[in-house]
Amino acid sequence: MTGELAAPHPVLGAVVVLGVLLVGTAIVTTADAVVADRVARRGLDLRASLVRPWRRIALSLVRPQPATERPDWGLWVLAPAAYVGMAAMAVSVLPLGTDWAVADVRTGIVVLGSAEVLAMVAVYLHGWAPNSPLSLVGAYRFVAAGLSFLLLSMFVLIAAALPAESMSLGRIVASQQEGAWNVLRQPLGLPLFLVVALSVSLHGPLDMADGTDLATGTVAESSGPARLAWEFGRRAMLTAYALATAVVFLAGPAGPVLPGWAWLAVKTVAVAVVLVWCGHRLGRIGIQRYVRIAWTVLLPLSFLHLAISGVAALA
Amino acid sequence: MLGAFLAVVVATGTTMLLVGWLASWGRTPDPTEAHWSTTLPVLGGHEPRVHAWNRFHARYYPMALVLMAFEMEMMFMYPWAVVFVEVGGRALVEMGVFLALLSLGVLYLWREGGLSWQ
Amino acid sequence: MTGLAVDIAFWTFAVAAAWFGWRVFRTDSMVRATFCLLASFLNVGAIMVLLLAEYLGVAMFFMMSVEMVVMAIFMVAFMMNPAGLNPMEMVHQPRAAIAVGIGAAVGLGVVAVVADLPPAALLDEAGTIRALGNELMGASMLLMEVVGVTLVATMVGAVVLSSASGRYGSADTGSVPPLLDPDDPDSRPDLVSADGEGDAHAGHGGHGGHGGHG
Amino acid sequence: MAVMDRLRRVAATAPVAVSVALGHGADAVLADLRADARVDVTASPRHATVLVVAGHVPAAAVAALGRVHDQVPAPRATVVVDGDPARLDLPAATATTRAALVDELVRVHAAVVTGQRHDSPVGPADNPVDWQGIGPHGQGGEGMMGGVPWGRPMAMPPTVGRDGLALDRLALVVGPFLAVLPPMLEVEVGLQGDVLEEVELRTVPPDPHAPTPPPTPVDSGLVALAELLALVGLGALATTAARLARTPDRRVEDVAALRRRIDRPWGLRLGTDDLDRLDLPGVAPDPTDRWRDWLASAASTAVGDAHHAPEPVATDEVAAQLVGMEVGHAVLTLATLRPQLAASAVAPAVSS
Repeated sequence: MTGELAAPHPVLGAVVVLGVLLVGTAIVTTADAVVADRVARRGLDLRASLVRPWRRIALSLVRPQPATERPDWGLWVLAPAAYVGMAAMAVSVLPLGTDWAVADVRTGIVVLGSAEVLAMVAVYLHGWAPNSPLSLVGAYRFVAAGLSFLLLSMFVLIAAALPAESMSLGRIVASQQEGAWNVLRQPLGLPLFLVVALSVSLHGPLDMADGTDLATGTVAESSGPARLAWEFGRRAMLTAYALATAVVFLAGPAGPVLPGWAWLAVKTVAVAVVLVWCGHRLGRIGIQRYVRIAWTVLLPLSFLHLAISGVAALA
Repeated sequence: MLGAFLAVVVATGTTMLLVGWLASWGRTPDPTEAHWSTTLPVLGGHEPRVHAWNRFHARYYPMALVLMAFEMEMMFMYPWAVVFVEVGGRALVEMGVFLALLSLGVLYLWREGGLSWQ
Repeated sequence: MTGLAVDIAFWTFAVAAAWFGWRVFRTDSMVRATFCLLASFLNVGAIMVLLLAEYLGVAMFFMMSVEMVVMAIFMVAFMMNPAGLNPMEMVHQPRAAIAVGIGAAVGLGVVAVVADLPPAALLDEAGTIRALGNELMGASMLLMEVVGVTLVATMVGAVVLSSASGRYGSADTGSVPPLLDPDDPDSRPDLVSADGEGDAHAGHGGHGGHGGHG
Repeated sequence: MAVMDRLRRVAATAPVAVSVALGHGADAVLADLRADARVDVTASPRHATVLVVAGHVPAAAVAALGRVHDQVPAPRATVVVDGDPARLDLPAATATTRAALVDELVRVHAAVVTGQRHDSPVGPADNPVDWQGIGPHGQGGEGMMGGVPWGRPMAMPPTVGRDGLALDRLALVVGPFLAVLPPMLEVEVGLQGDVLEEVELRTVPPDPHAPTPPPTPVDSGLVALAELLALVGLGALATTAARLARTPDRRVEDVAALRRRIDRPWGLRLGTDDLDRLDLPGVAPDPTDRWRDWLASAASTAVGDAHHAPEPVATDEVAAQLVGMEVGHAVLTLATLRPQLAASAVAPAVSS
């Protein structure tokens, strides 16, 4: 296997990306509701757990978006659009089957990194736009976290590129099929990348922008479809990063018997469920502690990770 | 290669348009047309005295500045990763030296208390 | 993509880059200005991808996004009226600026037209990325390490200049704000130091009793 | 339009999104709402459909209540628990009892969503500050900082001379109905960035002739724990704590089980271990110890020991300790002082 991927027509590709995000969001939402009810020990009424989120979505759709005193409407609409757009960008460069991706970009991991940074821009704008103090604090808090986890994700993805000798995500999968899965030969990478996934998708315990301690921060002034768009973005981003985790560390579509896309889906859902479960059991960490740990513990760990991965790649 | 980027642009653009349409659904373009008392920002009952859009003094600015320099150097690492196996042990040592230099900067930031809120 | 499609894409990105660049100076909001500049850079990055400098283009997306976020933080921290709620003029000395801008555009355009550029695209099947990596690991190795040292100096300088805390106590210990009116010793404003103490009084010798708080 | 009608019918069956405005002595209602799966307690009134007013709301807080009421997006409705809507200047509100509350909420929510009910805003329709068209650019004044655009001045630094060295301080009063703060607490802050540079805490005392509330039928410590869990994003565990708080004959094993689930470095402590230690009389300095005390108290009342009412704290002493904290830290710190602050709202402590 060479890691060269076939690509569908761009329009079909866009439909596929949207489909992945919508299905992923549906699964994450359902998993979130089920895990929440399990953690709350609310009895085992699975049907209620499954139905409740869809009713909440219907409620969002019939509610209005009120104006604030003097918002920046343009940016307020752009922010969720850009945030979901960056999730779409990330999905478009990831392999979605054994030998195809929507876009087989040779600089895949850099595009993935760009999507992450532009998502940070979107979150900042979402907190800035409503002209509301709590939203603004949420936005700045997220930027502090974003500037810290950025380096971690760069190191982790660069380490994954070492054995693949390429920045293409297709090659990264191929190199894992030729050698061992990255989760085994780069053991520190997976936890580091999960930190990034939780942070960028604004999920607990690392949801710095939309924390309930700021009355939900950047989303505190949103209601109705606008809020639905933002919540869709968070779950779409979680989907995209669960997918990226499955591709980079769990060899994506590789596996026996089942077709590639099915293996990828199984691995992605498993990662997503772990992330959602973390959100319901781990308390939100304070931002100063987050920044301190990211720079003094996780960053040295990612240096170590790079060294281990480098030695492993040469061995 | 350009075809792949076209696919990225089409997928991203379509998604942004659709979500932008959803997010703009039912907005009141002119806030002065809305009932004024419904437009006050969420503060739990009090009117704000000033606009939230003020000079926001982010407390982590030394970290932001150091990150900028750090990230600029990180851009060298992507091409390095591609040729790493080809070049071999020399690449590992050279990047080790490079990263050791960078860590000096971060170490200094930490030592001066630049990671805590200013 | 064929030649015509590439041409259309190029002109779209070029016009968008210029338009967003113009918007930077026409909006009152610092945040809008910053991210218009980012949009302009993203379009330039897309043009670089069209020129088959794939890594450089994508790296432009990455770097400029980070840099514009940091720039937005500092713009909002330093500018009075960061959202442009009070209308204002974004440019200073507009006439001189227009003259310099036209001059620079013409100069760069002349260079682009008269320079002896290679007549055909240099296509590298393995991609420019590998070539870039080999360059960094080969002839430009020393250069890269020197850049590393320079950037460490940058980091240290940034921390020294900006950090309000430090190993030896608060950075503004003993500092005195300047007089608002050089001839009037009573015009010294109260300085609010970084740790929240407004204890310097007009005409006083500064923060004598600093550090008494926990 | 058939699609919208269909959506509305589905939306009417969704959990009721409520924003809770808490007066004095409303812990029981809050625990009821948190524990019930038919209700979502929102952190922001913008996410709510129905506003619930619970407990004794003093006359001094009625105007603030009106503003929160208007922040619930229209169409909206209000339900007042064991109180008089007319006294709260919310004439359209529904009055109900604690026992009938959730059923009433479900009914009112369905009426709002299907368009049968809409309580009008109670605040002014127009900006009381006249600014439009005044000044050279119509921003209500002159100069870069002089206007009152949209009726509000620009943030100004705390100094007289604006020389660019002193940064603006965002002066805010938050509360008394902000869901992230303990009830009936107003916090006046001067924010620089996200750090509190100036803090003043005020509780809104009950009206002088207010009826003495009956002893609360729920464990206030566990209600405080539920709120703290919700604040660190553990909403599901918060429902467990709230359910336990309103169980009249709770077993000590259930309290211990809850403690096992949250008292671990990666549980609730991930959020509270890093908070600043406090130096207040009668309060555990360690933030984690404060919520452990609630669990210990719940365990001891479960085996029949007498409940010890929390000692009030002096709000100015608490305020002094909050100076220099980041906003999120300050909110969590106040949440760990919830029982003490509730006590001092009724009987203020004298600063030592």
